[in-house]
Amino acid sequence: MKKLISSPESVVVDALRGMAAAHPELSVDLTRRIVYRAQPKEHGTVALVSGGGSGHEPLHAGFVGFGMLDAACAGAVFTSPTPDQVLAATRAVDRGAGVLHIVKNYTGDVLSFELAAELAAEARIEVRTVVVADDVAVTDSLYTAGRRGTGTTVLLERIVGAAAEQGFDLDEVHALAERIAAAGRSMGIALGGATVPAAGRPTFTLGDDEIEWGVGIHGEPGRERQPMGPAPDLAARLVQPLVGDGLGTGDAIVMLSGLGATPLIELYGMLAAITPLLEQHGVRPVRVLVGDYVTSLDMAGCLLTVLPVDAELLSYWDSPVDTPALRWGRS
Amino acid sequence: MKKLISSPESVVVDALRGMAAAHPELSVDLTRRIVYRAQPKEHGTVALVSGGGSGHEPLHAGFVGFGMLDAACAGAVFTSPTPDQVLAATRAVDRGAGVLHIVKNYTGDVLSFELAAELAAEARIEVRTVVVADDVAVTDSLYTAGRRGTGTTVLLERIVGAAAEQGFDLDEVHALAERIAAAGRSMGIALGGATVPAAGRPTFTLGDDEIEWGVGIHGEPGRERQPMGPAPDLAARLVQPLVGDGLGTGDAIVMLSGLGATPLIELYGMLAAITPLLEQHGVRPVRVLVGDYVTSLDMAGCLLTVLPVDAELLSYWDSPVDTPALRWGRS
Amino acid sequence: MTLTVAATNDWLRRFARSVDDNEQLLTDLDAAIGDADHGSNLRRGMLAVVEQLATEPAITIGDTLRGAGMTLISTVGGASGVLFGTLLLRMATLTGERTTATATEVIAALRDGLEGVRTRGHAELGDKTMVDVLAPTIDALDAAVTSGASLADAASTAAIAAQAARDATTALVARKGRASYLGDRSIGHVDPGAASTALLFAALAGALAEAAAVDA
Amino acid sequence: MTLTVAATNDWLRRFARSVDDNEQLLTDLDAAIGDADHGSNLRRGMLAVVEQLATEPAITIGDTLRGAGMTLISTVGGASGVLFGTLLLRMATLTGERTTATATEVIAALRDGLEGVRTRGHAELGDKTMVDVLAPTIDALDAAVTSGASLADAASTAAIAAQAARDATTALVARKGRASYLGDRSIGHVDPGAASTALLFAALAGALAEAAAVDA
Ligand SMILES: Nc1ncnc2c1ncn2[C@@H]1O[C@H](COP(=O)(O)OP(=O)(O)O)[C@@H](O)[C@H]1O
Ligand SMILES: Nc1ncnc2c1ncn2[C@@H]1O[C@H](COP(=O)(O)OP(=O)(O)O)[C@@H](O)[C@H]1O
Ligand SMILES: [Mg+2]
Ligand SMILES: [Mg+2]
Ligand SMILES: [Mg+2]
Ligand SMILES: [Mg+2]
Repeated sequence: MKKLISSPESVVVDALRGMAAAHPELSVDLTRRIVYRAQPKEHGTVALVSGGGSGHEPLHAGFVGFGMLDAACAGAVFTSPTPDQVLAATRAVDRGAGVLHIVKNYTGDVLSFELAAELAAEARIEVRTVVVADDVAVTDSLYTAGRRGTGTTVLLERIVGAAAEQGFDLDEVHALAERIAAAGRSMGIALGGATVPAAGRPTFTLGDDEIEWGVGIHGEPGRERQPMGPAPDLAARLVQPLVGDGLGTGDAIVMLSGLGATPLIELYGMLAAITPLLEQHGVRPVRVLVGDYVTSLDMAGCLLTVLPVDAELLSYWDSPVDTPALRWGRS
Repeated sequence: MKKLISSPESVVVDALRGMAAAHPELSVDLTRRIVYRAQPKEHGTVALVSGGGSGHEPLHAGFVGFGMLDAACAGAVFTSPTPDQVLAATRAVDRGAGVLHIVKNYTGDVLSFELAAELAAEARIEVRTVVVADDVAVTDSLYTAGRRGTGTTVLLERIVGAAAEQGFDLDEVHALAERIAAAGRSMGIALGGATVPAAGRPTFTLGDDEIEWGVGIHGEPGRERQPMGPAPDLAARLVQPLVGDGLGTGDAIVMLSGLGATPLIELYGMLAAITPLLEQHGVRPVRVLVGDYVTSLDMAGCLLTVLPVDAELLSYWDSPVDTPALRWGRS
Repeated sequence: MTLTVAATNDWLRRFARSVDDNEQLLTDLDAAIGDADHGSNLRRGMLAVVEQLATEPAITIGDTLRGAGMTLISTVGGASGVLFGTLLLRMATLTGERTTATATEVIAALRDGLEGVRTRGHAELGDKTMVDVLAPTIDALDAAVTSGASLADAASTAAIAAQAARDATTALVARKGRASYLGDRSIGHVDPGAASTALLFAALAGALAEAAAVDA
Repeated sequence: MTLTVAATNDWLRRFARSVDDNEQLLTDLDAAIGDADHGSNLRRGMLAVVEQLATEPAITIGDTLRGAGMTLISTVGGASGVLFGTLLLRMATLTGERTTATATEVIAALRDGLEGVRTRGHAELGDKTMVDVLAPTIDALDAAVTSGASLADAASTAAIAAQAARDATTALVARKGRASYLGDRSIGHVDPGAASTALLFAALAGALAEAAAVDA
């Protein structure tokens, strides 16, 4: 294992110290590992809390700021945050209008946020929870922990963050979040495993002619080992499962995220192969994000997320956002 | 070699097609491989043209837009653009006030831009050229092609782009560019080589306990092969050469760029180790960029760039910019 | 014989040591069908528990287990943190103010803990989780005690049953937790939480055997 | 004998074929001390030249070389594109409207081409660049012609000299181009541009030998 780190134990806190150094607009609690906006939002507006294992940067702390999250809890690498963290973040950001928990559907995350929500309720803080489970690679939801939460999380945080900023109440914010969670779909492929610092070895290794098809973002093997192929072929293997899973048509926000070790030149090339396939299926990418948004440490590969949108969702999307990893429209 | 590409031959055009699909605010000439703003700037303002080999994304095309470049010419992977490309871009963006060529100091790039400038002069377009040569890893400038141009290019494009937007004339724009080129310093390390698609193999391979110290951005080996170390130790090996090279003190813009295969969590951790060292030397990072800004295909490693700034430069830096890879302050 | 506060402390310390010794193994198991963190997760949590046992010793079994459970919940993260924590918290409720617990009380507490794990995690028997070790092992403990064994002897029988139950997870298809995403590809691997749960019972057997030896 | 338009075409075609055959070799040389693109750079350029020879045949040596030089400049990129292009453009100027060129005229054109490369690239002899093959090879051609050899024979002597000159770059420290960044680490490797320049002279020898055979 070769990484730019001090030690496997300190990797999360070191990264948070780096975030604090780079982004004075954030306030970083190094002890509890929570990242807040330095400038809390107005009283009477709904706050958004998310979080999850580390190793997915910029998710989630990179999306704290105006128009997105109010706080993000960083767990250990690939490990859900603890209920204490979530509770502390929830208490800190509540502006009297309640808090939305945005949870990726992994057992540990669900359990931690659930416990935290129970404790918050005891402290008379209204909490609603949306669980993102958008990974179509997981098909037998009945026989699994359900679909995994991946890329839709970013789009949801952005759109719902805009609505919260505009004064939506908790029920409205929650309903919007559920709507997005229901509509978004993701699918990922990996060209190699991820190396968890504490483990020191890649989670899996692949031959030069193999990929893992249908991976999540925790270095776990995917749904199937498949032969490697050229970009248009890989693009079809990403798009097909989305379309086959009841993906809506019409205007859509598309995100193609690298998984951590994939250069931008490859992502753009993949996008060029993906967009015509989407268009063939009646999906028109009206907003596109290409880059590292949801990563899996140093995994090579990419994750495609598609969220069909109407004019209303698009107007939230386009409204000002000001976070380290997503920023536009604010002067 | 395992890459998300169609073929080594098509990789640059495919990526440009992806840029066109993702960014309607850009206009992409696929034949000449030039990326323009879809909305050209006002008549009478100085235009900025840059370009270079592909494989450094988002450099340069990702920095085309309001407050930065007017056009970027994409060469083949790690290969300078041709004089024709540069000439075509120069002709297209000239708004009657002349054009600044921003060139990274590599023989091929310098020759191409030089030839293009000669041809532009024949076409009565005023061209000034700034050559960025900020890589302190190259010490014997007399016995080499001179220092390489790396990270300072981004900071220069941003600051000078702001000045051009504000109506500076060509001499002023050029003087400002020279000032930044003289002040910026960069230093990089690699944990592994880069694989050029057409070559199919990494440019060099390293043992698990080795790094290349003082690499450029073209997959070439660095100044010295050194033992791997923990982040604070690597940080010292990045900062020391900058400081030892007459780096100015006081306020500075700091950019820590991944080289293509380095996850953000590691970059933030490195930044946490770097900032105290800079502060020890009297350099105060007042603006910080962390992420992939200047890359070297799928190279693992990072590039540290420091540019001392005064209030004037900082005000250009902070003014609105709206490009795919750098965006703030514009509504 | 009964479970004392000292033996409870010893149990947790032994478990911590054994998690530390087996960190890489647990992580490797998790790397195969999960996300390669079970060893480091549990090690982090149990180190914190040991630290707490040293700095804030409790005087009842209930408080000892409650402290450990809370610490696991607040330091581990991951599915196993909340679930092991819940196990201990529920055991704490049942053992309450006691400073010693009889075999029957220990078994009842464990059963209640298991119930807590099931309620939180919704895992059924056969889903390839820690439940697949917890349930048969508690049954084995119960059966041994019922057939007249001392608590220490019953615990060592149970520890052997736990190992068998752990190994039996190899053949199962995971239906809960991260391993479930692998579907049939999860077959052929031991569940990491099953492995750590087996260590938990080995530690219990060790602590009770030592207590029995000191008694005698 | 003289250089004809047909032989000039043949020269460029042979060079293109040989670059194609040696693409990987040239790229590997560049991978060792440069940026792993010299083979693909030159291949791209020479394919375009061949295409152009087929679709827009020129009737003078000058136009043939000018067309090829412009094409290299506009398709290769990299240092070698402008430099090889300059070599051919300068040769074109000197051969001008001719349809045949004598040995002396060819040598003068090559010398002027070399001068162009030096002016653009500022490389001195010994800097480990294509100049280190161009200069001694032109000298060898000149010497052979002066001592009475036919142009074809002189070219084949020169091609051998070019190989020796290419190999001699191994011992040099690079002082220009990307390889210069390596300092002493550039020692022990053949300069990629030196290698392709040797191919250029081998192609010239081949074209002239064939023309001589046809003449005879
Ligand atoms: N729903 C569940 N019910 C019971 N046990 C579970 C459940 N989900 C996961 N587990 C247990 O947790 C273990 C994984 O723990 P750990 O790796 O620490 O957390 P995570 O899966 O969040 O990374 C699994 O091996 C399994 O035994
Ligand atoms: N200043 C120079 N003068 C003469 N030849 C040069 C100079 N710089 C580079 N070269 C030649 O160009 C070759 C490299 O060409 P190529 O790899 O195609 O371009 P680049 O170096 O831009 O990647 C070198 O091997 C060398 O022979
Ligand atoms: Mg985990
Ligand atoms: Mg090159
Ligand atoms: Mg795990
Ligand atoms: Mg080269």
